[in-house]
Amino acid sequence: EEVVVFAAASMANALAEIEGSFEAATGHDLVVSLAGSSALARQIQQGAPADIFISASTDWTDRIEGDGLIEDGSRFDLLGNSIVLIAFGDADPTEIGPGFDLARLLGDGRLAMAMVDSVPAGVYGKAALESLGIWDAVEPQVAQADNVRAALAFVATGEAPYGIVYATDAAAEDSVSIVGTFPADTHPVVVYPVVDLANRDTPAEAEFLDYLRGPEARAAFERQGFTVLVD
Amino acid sequence: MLDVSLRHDFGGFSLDAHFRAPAGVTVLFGRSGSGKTTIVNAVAGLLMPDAGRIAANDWVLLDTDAGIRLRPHRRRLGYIFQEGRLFPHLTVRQNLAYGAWFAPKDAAREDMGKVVELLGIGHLLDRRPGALSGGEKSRVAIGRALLSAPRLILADEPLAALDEARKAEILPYFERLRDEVSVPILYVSHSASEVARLATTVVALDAGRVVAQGPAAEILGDPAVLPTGAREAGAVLTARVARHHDDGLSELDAGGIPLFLPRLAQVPGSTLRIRIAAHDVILSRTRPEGLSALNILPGTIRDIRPGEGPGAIVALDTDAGRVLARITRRSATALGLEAGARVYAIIKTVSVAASDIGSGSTG
Amino acid sequence: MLDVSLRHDFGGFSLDAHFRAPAGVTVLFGRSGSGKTTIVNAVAGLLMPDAGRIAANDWVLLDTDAGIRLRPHRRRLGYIFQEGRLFPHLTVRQNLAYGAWFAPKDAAREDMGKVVELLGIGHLLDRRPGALSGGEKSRVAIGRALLSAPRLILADEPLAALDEARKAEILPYFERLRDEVSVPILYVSHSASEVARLATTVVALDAGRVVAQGPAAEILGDPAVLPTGAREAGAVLTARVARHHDDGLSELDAGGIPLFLPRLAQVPGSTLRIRIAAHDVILSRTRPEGLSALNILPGTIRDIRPGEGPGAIVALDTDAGRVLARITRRSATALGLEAGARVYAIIKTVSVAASDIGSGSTG
Amino acid sequence: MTDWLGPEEWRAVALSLRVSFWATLASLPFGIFIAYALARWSFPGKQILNGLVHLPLILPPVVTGYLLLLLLGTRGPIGGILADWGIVFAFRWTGAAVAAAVMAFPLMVRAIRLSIEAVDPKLEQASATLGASPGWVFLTVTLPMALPGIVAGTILAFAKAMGEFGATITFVSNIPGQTRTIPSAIYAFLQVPGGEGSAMKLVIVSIVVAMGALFLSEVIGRRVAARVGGA
Amino acid sequence: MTDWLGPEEWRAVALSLRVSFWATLASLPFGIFIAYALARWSFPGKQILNGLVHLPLILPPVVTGYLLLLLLGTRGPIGGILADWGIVFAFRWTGAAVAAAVMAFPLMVRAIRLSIEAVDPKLEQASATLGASPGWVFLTVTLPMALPGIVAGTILAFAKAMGEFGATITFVSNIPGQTRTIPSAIYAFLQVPGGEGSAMKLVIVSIVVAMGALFLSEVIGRRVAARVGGA
Ligand SMILES: Nc1ncnc2c1ncn2[C@@H]1O[C@H](COP(=O)(O)OP(=O)(O)OP(=O)(O)O)[C@@H](O)[C@H]1O
Ligand SMILES: Nc1ncnc2c1ncn2[C@@H]1O[C@H](COP(=O)(O)OP(=O)(O)OP(=O)(O)O)[C@@H](O)[C@H]1O
Ligand SMILES: [Mg+2]
Ligand SMILES: [Mg+2]
Repeated sequence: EEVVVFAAASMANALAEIEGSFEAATGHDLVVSLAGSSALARQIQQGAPADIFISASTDWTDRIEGDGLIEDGSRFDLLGNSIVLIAFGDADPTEIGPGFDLARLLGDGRLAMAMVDSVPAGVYGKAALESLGIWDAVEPQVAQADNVRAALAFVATGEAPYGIVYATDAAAEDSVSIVGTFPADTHPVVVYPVVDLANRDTPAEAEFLDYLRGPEARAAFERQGFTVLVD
Repeated sequence: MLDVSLRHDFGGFSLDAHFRAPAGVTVLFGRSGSGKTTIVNAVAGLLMPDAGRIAANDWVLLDTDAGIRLRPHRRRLGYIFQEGRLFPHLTVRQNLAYGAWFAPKDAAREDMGKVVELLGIGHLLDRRPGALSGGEKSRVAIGRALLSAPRLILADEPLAALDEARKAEILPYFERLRDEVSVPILYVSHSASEVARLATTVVALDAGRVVAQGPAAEILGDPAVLPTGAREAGAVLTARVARHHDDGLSELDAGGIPLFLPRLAQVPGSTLRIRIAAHDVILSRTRPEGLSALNILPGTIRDIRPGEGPGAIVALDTDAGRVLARITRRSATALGLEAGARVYAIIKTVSVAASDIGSGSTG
Repeated sequence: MLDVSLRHDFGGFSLDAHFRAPAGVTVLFGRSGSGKTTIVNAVAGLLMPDAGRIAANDWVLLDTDAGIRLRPHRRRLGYIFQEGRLFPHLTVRQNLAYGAWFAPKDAAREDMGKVVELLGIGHLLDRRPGALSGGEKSRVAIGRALLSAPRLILADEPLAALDEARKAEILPYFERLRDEVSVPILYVSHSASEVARLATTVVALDAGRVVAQGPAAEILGDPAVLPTGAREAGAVLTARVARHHDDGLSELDAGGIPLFLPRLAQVPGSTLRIRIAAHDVILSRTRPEGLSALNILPGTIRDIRPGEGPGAIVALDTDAGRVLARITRRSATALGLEAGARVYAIIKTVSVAASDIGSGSTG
Repeated sequence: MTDWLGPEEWRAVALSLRVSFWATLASLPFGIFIAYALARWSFPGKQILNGLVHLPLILPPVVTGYLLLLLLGTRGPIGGILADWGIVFAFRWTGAAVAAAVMAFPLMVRAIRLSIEAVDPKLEQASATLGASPGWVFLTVTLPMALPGIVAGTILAFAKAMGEFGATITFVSNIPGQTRTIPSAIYAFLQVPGGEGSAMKLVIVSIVVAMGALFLSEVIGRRVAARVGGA
Repeated sequence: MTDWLGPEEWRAVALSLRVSFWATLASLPFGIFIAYALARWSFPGKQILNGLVHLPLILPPVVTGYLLLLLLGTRGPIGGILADWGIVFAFRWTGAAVAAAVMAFPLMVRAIRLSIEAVDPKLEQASATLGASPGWVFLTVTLPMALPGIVAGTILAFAKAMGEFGATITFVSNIPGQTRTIPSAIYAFLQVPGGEGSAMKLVIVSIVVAMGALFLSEVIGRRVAARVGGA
């Protein structure tokens, strides 16, 4: 049987691993469509044949839920992530806290972020900077990318000296180093909510949702640097 | 029957031409820019005149008043364009065959092989127009039009790019179309000898107006209406082939008077038209002796019209028909020529070029 | 001096032509497809022949052996193309002015106004080529080439699309270029009278080979080498204008013999070339009387060459020079003509067309 | 991934070829028709048609994809009607082909239109006098003479279809085997750490394919031009 | 947003116009040159040049943007050299123009090339015999005769530049006033639930602008064609 999962593109690696083991374990066929959460959500609104939706942010899930497109009670937060400040090349790790003078650090360089009003990583980053009281100082120097990976690329190529990305992305890139992690209380929690969509119901869906909570999935997610929020 | 009445304004040039021509070849004659191609385009349907009516044998192609405007492809024309307009992406063979695709299956059709041979383009069939010489293109364009089984042929200076020898080969073909196939032909030409041979009717144009029209003999005999001047004046005689002689001459009978011409292809008994250019005729008061010229026609002077410059056109009635002679006024005075005088017209056998002899027609 | 030696293979057509012509107008004469345009294109540099050498007055345009291949724009040519090739995006005026932009500032330059008037294109200056008639395009193309201050003029059938009257107006202009401006001219033509008037040298081509070359008088006098046949044979006489008469005739002196021609523009004393077509000459054993023909030249028969068909070409030496007469063999026999016999050549005044009279030259 | 490319990637390559091929082929008749109409006719609304054709070029691809989703989705006004007839584009490879075709259409039309405009109307007139009705004139003169532009336009459209991403992923998502074309696969790879290598391989494949098509079109174009060469 | 469009949006519109205008204008000479070379010369590597020109069409825009970042970034092989001369593209509107130009280039070249190929070489020959050197032949015959295609290519490129998103944001990010073009702004709106309305306004603006350009090009094209009309 086929299970169609619409998932935020940043989960590609983890889902690729899980797909293999899930199919081997259950004999079902897992089909994963990876795109930006907004695109996926809109497609679901337009009747996409998806069974499961894993978003990178809560607001699109809220929207789907508001439209009555999800199975009641099926929503749960699967993964968490943290956001970090990265620098091109080697950098001294610093504690990020109130009074952190990011503006001085930047000089006239750019701070690469995902879009601060629309892409989740950017929204979280902006919230963190605001709660630290340094947003206004650095705002003119923010270079916004359409996704986290593009923001990372700016730093990785040295185009921007600093950037704010997910910890999962920062870990895998050799040419950047993590300056510091934004304290979890400076921004809304980074969560990846999972929902079962209310179009059709098959046993396979349930099996997959269970599998996501299971140990194999946990291991796969953790290998990619995610925090698994279910137990 | 071709009935054409057109008004069109180009801004800078206005056409206002009306003529009605009997069956056969209607030649449009006139200087460069006088509107010949414009008329032909209107007949072809490529130009929509401001107002007008065009009919061929009661078949109305255009009547702006009645709102009839036949589309070009319904007119079944063989248009030989002044600039060739061969299809560059097709071979010569395909160009030639093009019109036949669209002709009704039962249309009278020329034989491809025959036309190809006539035009001398057999060795070019597999080439594309890009690799043809100027004259070769003209010939293919002629072939393409002839092979489309047309109900009306439009020929816009079809022979201009050809040498005399090739012209002499192709002209008889148009005559055959006129006489045997009886396709009406609207023909544009600058050449008086082409006109004389082919024309049933000549329409002389100047600046978009018809300045004269009528049978070829009449128009060509009147230097005043000839747009190209007195140089082209001449008479057209009708004669019957009497016999062919062994020394390469053919003897004709023109109203009882023998005429000797270079050997003709026509069989004895057939009727011919012969153009005698006025400048080729010498007049004598006495029957001349010891001259190399073989044809001597006695006649009576009908009138003497002063021509341009030092010349005069003497029209004389002979048993063979009206003959024109262009001589100097000085000679006319010296010989004491006047209306009613008896004179002899002397015409060299070889003065009558092959291109001036056409096979018989209604003209 | 024009020195051309070319070999080129098109596959299906091979050109192997060599000729050397003195200053003046060199006319390429030959049937359609004989290679005329190909030669002109090679001289222009538009066709790179397989091998060859082209030089004009020691100025080497091409020498494949020496590796010299002057690019077309360095050749300073006025090429009048067979197909016009006007620039469609430029007005007539801009087309005419085009060549002058690139000519050296000190080059001898024709006057625009004069050329425009000569060609009768004054009213077309602001139009684009798309709105011109066929003959108008030809005339603009001629003007464009003439106004580019060329060192060599290439004219590929420049007058083919024009009527006789217009031709007669434009021909003298080429003569002037030849005689006064002394631009070498390579001229393609099918018309014997154009050839006779203009040619210093005639190069007769057939199937890509030079079959005859020499002074115009010589080539045109030999029907055997004339690709277009005996019809075009004729003699070229040189004469001096003696006086103009009041009755519209001009009297010329050709080696002491008076010739009467329709009024000429040249002043008394100037020298002319006159083509006397062989088919326009009548021979008589006795001095004829009472004839309308004004010009009678006594002479001695030099030889009689049988021509094509029933004709023969009689060459006779007169005081005016060599005159050719094309008569029937029957007449020759009847008159008992043979080499050495004394005869009179009779030439009508009006037989000599304006297009057959050229202003004097080295020919 | 035992091989140079894994089976997933080969599927993407095969799909991209199929999508681009059909997108190009199916839009060609429309492209020729509209190009001809724009080149030779004048009719009310011509400028609007012209604008509509160009729209996909002007709009960000995401917007085009979104509009397609709204119009042709199973709940869309057109998609709904088509769905009743059993024609479904949403989340099928056919939908990917539609997206690619729409995005490539302006390029195709422009190229063909330019070539049609370059055909000398005098030749079309000559054809008409020889008895060819407008349809035959088009088929026997205009079309063959415009062939270089048609080939160019087709190949341009094919190349564009091969590279189309934004509209495709927004309209039909990124479902392996159905709508995951090469660009979508590249996107997925680029969204996760360490995916660059795999992405590069797919980039190379698409370059090779497109260069092949381009080379072919040059050869055809040269042959056609040689035939038509010089009037 | 007191007005119909907020100041932010107007900035994006102004920037898009500036970027597209300069992208088109600056690439025009190159476009004409390369189109001419491809149309009329044969030289070794011609197919490679042709392929290179088409590359941005074939590759997903993100990849093109990424390659631009690698090449033209301040630390890139070309960007480094340019930076020494004081020419910096990164995060500047000039970089956005470069990205737009690169993406639009294949369209421009194709259109111009087709038009140049349609110019009868016999007219160029005639020009040469009249003394025009190859450069003058080009300027006085080829160029004016190819004008319809040049206009078409230019407008096509302008339209494409107005719609360019993927490569631009990947190469120069999304900095208000510097690199936030209309498409970037639209994208940002579309990322958040409920942003469709604001996005639509910008979509309308870009449609209006591009239609205006298109209409202009039609008028120019018709005038040019009327001049050249019929040889
Ligand atoms: N590109 C080509 N490829 C093959 N054959 C050609 C090519 N161009 C010309 N020819 C052939 O070469 C021969 C000579 O052509 P050319 O144009 O020189 O003739 P021409 O003497 O000018 O004839 P015309 O009086 O008809 O213009 C012709 O038979 C023609 O078919
Ligand atoms: N499209 C046009 N716009 C304006 N004037 C035109 C147009 N086409 C032709 N003319 C003018 O109309 C007149 C007649 O042209 P037409 O082509 O009928 O002449 P023609 O008698 O065929 O001359 P030719 O013997 O030179 O071919 C010319 O003066 C020409 O300049
Ligand atoms: Mg005409
Ligand atoms: Mg020729």
